[in-house]
Amino acid sequence: MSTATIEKPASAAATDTILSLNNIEVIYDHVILVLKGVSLQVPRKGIVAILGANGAGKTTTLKAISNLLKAERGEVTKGSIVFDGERVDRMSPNELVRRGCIQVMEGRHCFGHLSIEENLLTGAFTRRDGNAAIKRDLEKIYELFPRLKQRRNSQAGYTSGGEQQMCAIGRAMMSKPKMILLDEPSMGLAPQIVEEIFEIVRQLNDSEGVSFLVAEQNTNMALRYATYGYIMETGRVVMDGEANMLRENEDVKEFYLGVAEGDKKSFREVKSYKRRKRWLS
Amino acid sequence: MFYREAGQYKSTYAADMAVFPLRQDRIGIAVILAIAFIVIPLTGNDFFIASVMIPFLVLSLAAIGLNILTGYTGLISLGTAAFMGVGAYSCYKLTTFFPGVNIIVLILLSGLFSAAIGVLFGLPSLRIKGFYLAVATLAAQFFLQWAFVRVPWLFNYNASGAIEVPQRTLFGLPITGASATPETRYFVCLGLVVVLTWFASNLVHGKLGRSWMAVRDMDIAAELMGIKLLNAKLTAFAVSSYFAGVAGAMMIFLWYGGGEANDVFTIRLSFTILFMVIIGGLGSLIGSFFGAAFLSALPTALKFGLPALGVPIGGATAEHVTFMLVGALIIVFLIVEPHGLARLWQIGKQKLRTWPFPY
Amino acid sequence: MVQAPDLLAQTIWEGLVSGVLYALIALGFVLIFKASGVFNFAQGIMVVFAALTLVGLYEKGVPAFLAVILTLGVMFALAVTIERVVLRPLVNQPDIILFMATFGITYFLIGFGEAIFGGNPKQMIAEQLYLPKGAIDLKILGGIVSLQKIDIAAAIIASLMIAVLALFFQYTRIGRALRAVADSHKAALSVGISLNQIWVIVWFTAGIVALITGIMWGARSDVSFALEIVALKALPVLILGGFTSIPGAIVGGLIIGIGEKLGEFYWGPLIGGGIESWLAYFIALGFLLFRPQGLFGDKIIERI
Amino acid sequence: QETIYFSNNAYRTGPFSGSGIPIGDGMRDYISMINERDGGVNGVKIIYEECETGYDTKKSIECYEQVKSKTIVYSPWSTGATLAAIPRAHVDKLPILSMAYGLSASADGTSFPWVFIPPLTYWDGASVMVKHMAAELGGMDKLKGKKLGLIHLDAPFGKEPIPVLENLAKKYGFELKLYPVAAADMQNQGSLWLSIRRDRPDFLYNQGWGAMNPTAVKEAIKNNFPINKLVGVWWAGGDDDARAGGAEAKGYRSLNFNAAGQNFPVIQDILKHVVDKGKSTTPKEKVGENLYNRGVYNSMLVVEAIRTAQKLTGKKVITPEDMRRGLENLNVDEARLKEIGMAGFASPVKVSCTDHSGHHKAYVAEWDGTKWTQKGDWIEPMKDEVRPLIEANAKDYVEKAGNWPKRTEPCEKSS
Amino acid sequence: MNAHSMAVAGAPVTHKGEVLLSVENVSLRFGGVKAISDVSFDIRKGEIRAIIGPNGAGKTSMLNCINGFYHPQEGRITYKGVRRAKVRPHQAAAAGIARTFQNVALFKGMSTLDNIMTGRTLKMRKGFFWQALRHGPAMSEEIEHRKVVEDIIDFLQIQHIRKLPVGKLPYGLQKRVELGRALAMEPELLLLDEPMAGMNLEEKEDMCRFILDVNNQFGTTIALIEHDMGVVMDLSDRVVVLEYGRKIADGTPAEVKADQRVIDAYLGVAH
Ligand SMILES: Nc1ncnc2c1ncn2[C@@H]1O[C@H](COP(=O)(O)OP(=O)(O)OP(=O)(O)O)[C@@H](O)[C@H]1O
Ligand SMILES: Nc1ncnc2c1ncn2[C@@H]1O[C@H](COP(=O)(O)OP(=O)(O)OP(=O)(O)O)[C@@H](O)[C@H]1O
Ligand SMILES: [Mg+2]
Ligand SMILES: [Mg+2]
Repeated sequence: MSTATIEKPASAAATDTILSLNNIEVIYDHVILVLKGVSLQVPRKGIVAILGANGAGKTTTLKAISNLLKAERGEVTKGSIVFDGERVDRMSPNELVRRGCIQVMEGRHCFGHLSIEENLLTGAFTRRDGNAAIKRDLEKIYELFPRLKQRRNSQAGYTSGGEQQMCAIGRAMMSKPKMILLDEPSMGLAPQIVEEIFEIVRQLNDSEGVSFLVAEQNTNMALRYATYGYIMETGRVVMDGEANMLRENEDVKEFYLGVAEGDKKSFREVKSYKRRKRWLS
Repeated sequence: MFYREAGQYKSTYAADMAVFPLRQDRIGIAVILAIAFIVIPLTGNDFFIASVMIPFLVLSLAAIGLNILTGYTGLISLGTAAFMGVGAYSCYKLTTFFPGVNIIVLILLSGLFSAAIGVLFGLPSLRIKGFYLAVATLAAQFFLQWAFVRVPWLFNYNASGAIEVPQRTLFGLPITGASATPETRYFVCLGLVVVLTWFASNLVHGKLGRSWMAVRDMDIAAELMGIKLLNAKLTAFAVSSYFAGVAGAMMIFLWYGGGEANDVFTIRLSFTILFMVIIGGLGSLIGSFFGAAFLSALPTALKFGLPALGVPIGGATAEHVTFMLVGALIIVFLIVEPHGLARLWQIGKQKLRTWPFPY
Repeated sequence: MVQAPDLLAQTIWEGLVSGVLYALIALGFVLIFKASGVFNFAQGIMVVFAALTLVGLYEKGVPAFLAVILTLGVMFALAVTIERVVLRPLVNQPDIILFMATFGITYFLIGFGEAIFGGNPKQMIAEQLYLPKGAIDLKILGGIVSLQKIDIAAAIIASLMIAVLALFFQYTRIGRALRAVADSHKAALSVGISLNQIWVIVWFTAGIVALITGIMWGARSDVSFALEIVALKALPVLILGGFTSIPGAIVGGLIIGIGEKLGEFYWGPLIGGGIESWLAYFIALGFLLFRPQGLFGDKIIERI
Repeated sequence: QETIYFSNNAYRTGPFSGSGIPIGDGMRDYISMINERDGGVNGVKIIYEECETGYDTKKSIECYEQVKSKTIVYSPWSTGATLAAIPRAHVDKLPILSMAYGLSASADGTSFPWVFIPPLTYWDGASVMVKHMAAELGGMDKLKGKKLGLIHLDAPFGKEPIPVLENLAKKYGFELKLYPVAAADMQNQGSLWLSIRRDRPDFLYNQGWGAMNPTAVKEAIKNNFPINKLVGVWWAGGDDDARAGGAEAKGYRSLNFNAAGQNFPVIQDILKHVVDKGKSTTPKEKVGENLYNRGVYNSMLVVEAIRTAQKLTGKKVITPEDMRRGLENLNVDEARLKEIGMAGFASPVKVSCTDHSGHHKAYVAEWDGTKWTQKGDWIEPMKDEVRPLIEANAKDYVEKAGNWPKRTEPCEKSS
Repeated sequence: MNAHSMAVAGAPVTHKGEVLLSVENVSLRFGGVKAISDVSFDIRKGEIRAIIGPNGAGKTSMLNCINGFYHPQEGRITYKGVRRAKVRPHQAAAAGIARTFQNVALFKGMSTLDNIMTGRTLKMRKGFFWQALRHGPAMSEEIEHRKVVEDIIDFLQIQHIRKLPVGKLPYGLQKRVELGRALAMEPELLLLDEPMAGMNLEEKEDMCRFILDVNNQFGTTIALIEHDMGVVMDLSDRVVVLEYGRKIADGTPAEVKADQRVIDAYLGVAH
């Protein structure tokens, strides 16, 4: 099933990239250096995954792209970010969304006091193509997430963790983006839904040619659907390559896929805490 | 490079839990105290001591009180001035009932009364949250202010309707009343503020302080940790109002030397103190001092300083300029560091640590 | 208790009127709070500022209605400046910080305003704006109940504005965005809502409300910096009605207005009068104990 | 060139600047006029400076600390400031001139050697009001059974008249009704005036301040209360206070102890030597307004006191101590008033060693729609009513204060 | 584990057996929404009990009922043999029920250390005035509890973030601190709501380790909500499955995994 995506020739990606980060550096609060020179490319119509441990800097990277850093008193001090042929690192988030690049933030940020439906509608804020179109897309979202349709009129703040996650993703899709930055989409979702979400990602990618940059802990899933992957650690990209290539890599296998020497071992067997040495540091 | 904790290892938890674990900090505090107790009295002129330092100290104490409530426990109060008033009036009554007892003792006692009132008006905090809680404290503000005018017993039926501060002495030299010199009043204020600040810092570093902060950061979780919300909130109100009360008593007895509530303990004062706490840094004791310095000492300094510096403005214009400057500065500082001057201070130290490297 | 029914009627009328006038002030706060979660301490001084600009311009010889237009222009400029200089750099900061910032604005405006207009009180140009004068005296209930025309006008204007704004917030795209911003700056940014644009809109609207408030209150006494004090009156109204509710402002206003007038009129004398200053807060407190988020405020969401 | 330094607490900013500005202008212009016209007092130029308080007691205290070592007299310009300054002044030996405001009890010179409160106190004012009421009704005996309402700021300043009025009410058998106005409700007197409509008092005395006064005038008109039965204390007699009421305010009254208007030699001199020469920021039309003239009057007291002090001590440049003697022996009689171009501008003022006020005459001014005019002639306060109260309260004050400094300053033979 | 942390363990190690907590016919509604309807199951001493189910099934709500944050309209919850009507959260805490949260609910303004110290609040007894002085008894008490907390910190291997404010820690670490805070209460029943959400494999393995150790060595009973089937199947002794607030299965991992309804409702393509 995963073969479908691997078909996508990497060469094409190389020729036509929709997003590229060149050696960016991010500092929070003027003192905390978090990203130490990160570069990555996302091919048009590509699905790229960022993998890495907690605190590696995945979220920060995505925020750097979507320019949400300022809101957290972080700033890009070095490097450049190019989206769709123009530099965006000084651009305000809403301009970026207008240009078709939207982020789904980590840990479900819904508008608690708005109903699920209103949440989805705010997603279409930047759209100018009339209510009819918006209504249509709204229905589409409800098809994808029937659970949301059931809770459409209840305040988002009271819905369950998973429901909020769906709401957040649906809301992003409402803006008809060229590219979506997904931060930990699978977090807190039932396995089934996780599958569905990634299937949706693929659909959008195939049918509407939306590109994706996915920060994901669920490496299995991520590498199954992505064409290309970057592995980050403590603010640096330590490894990157074609998804299938990464899947074959021994280290990745052991540390991220948990399929050392072929067979997956039970969590009970894990006797000692792993404190292995990293690629670098 | 100057500011390194490197090489300072804590062998005991006690040492690690000290309020100032770093040697540099301890030295810093020592220096500040030295300046406060020795340098200022020696060098400062009457005007500086009476109109800059004493107000600064008194308001700092009030700010600390409010900070405990708003900064540490996350309960907004717009009634600080009223609670200060309670302190002032109860102190006045105490002086009339117990003329023999030392005034400092009475000042410290008068805090208890405002603590009691504070708890009373704190009760709604169990049900009411956020800005809405302000209403309870506002009720306190306006009701008490009204009572201060309406109950002549409170000001001993003085025709002036105001508190008239009697002379009281310590070791023979007067510390209240007109003949008390600014220096003596200053020393009394300083002493009280230092001691009370020490108590405050002990409290916020202990179990009580942790419960307060827990309630502030996430009351639901706090309750699930077994913290009783009512207790936590009411203790916060009590302690906070105690500090306010003492500050109020000091304000009338050691600073104004007489006055009446409608004139002194107004809603404006309540707001001013709240803003001192915010600009200084919510949940930071040092911040309270910074805040007081910023909103009390700075305007005075500007007003009398600008003309002195030869800026050719006087009277009203100076006042206008002062207002605009202070307003602008508030905004500037907030933009530079929203978490208040205290945080700015920390970041400064941070940079010193890594100096000369940027980070 | 009701030995003089005409006075009772008059009292209630007075209550209604001041209720409406409180609501006007409260409205300014609500707008900004709803759309950015900011409690705008500067609303009071904005009222003074707007009124002074209007009168000041008129005294400079600008015809009344042109003066109104120009004043609106000034308020717009003010909104833009505040957004640029204050709000934009403070995006996504805790509400209390923005609250503090508005205090900075207040301080600045006080100094600035007095520097320009001077401190001496001015007369509101009510006639020139064709606001009705005089009163309608109803001979009823064995006495006369006199309704000031200007109060009636105030009531009508206020009700209209509130109705319009309420609809706007509930049913328009911008309105939805405004509420979203109030909920979470970060999330709002991430879906591409332009906070800058939103803020200019609300602060300008608040400016308009401030102007109207200034005219109405100014007509009652005179236009001076003392008017700022009146803004405090909005606090119990706000809290009672709910910070986030526009209808709340008017309902809260009426309850407080009538409540405190009746209270002062009938029970005031028993305890020496002047209780109006705090009665309002106790009324609000009473209601809050049953509805902690105010009568119409959004429920505080507690979920883990 | 010898000089004398005089600092005045001005409040040209803040919610009360409406009255602060004309008063400040009047005080400043008179001094400038003296300097311009006569080259100062006996050749000694007076350096006049203002310390801005915004009518805020905290700032007033700052101002006191700032000027106490320089100025020859402290003029607090607010009740709060006066109260705070009185104890200090007795230690720093700095005279306070609180002209018809401040602590009424301080009129007792034996207890308060350093405080002066000419030409009369709020208590005198209250008694004048009662006399006026009687005059209107046609005789003291007519007071019986009448109703006097007191609208007052709900603060010590506002409550000042109450003791005197209560005594007089008992004595003459009229009823006293109190209508307090909270500071926060100064512009919001709706319910208060409802109570007035209910009680239907025959007269209203307004011990009001700031924005409270124009509001009161408007409310009176609105509730069609006979405007000429509403009488304000002298601080409720600002031109702006009355103007707020528009045409209907014609007939509004207020107590006064200085004349309004420009047609007095002294005012003409100010125009000639100061305003027309562009040596003042005062707009010409404001010169002669009631509060402006009151500022002039206050400065006149200062200047005359300096003169007296110079005469007594034979010095030209005087110290605060000398100034105290000057104030204590102040005696501006009709003749003197004429000399300084103030005939008919004010009634004679005399202060004595024991009596630091003088309890001098005041008159009732009436607003004719554009300006204040004198209504009826000058009225003597009921000194015999007021004086005992003053002594009693002074005694009370001194006792409570603990060891209040005994008066050591000798009285002049002359007084 | 070293001696200290054994000391931490309040409850003695007991063999799994007697029922610690039993939920009987509990129903919970929010207006129209039926979050839980007529669910019954029990938790035995010392076992690891997993609660799984699709999103919005009512898992979190169930935990909320157990520690008194929600109050079910019907049914009863019996803990340690006593049935408690309308228990308040802090009572539940006092009775030895600790909890971690789905969306991390740490005290953001406080350091890791202080966060975990709050877990000790119930155990600290010294009065107000000693605290104000911060000497003598109060201090020694602080120290004593600080020791315990340090053990937990070592145990969870978060020494390096001891003094950092938790607000800005990466998600995974926050979850770990939260676990520490719960452990500091020395609970008998530990409720974990998706402790491994947003963690990568390595971290999940660590987390599993912690959970197992707590369970083995302190004999703490654990109720676990988790969406990672691998984890659930490996760790838990028994699993209860909810869907739309109803219980659709209850049994050993093996049984549950085999259950067709569970597969349809939740697991989807069986792994
Ligand atoms: N607002 C902030 N201020 C200071 N430091 C921050 C801030 N946000 C994140 N950090 C730090 O930046 C580093 C990277 O955080 P980030 O959230 O990008 O990691 P991550 O890969 O997304 O981790 P996770 O998988 O847990 O989401 C962490 O060490 C974190 O402590
Ligand atoms: N306080 C509340 N008010 C209204 N509805 C609520 C409330 N709490 C929960 N619900 C609803 O009850 C249902 C169950 O919520 P719950 O959080 O228990 O689901 P869950 O099993 O935890 O799902 P997830 O795995 O996504 O966390 C959801 O549909 C939710 O919308
Ligand atoms: Mg992340
Ligand atoms: Mg859940």
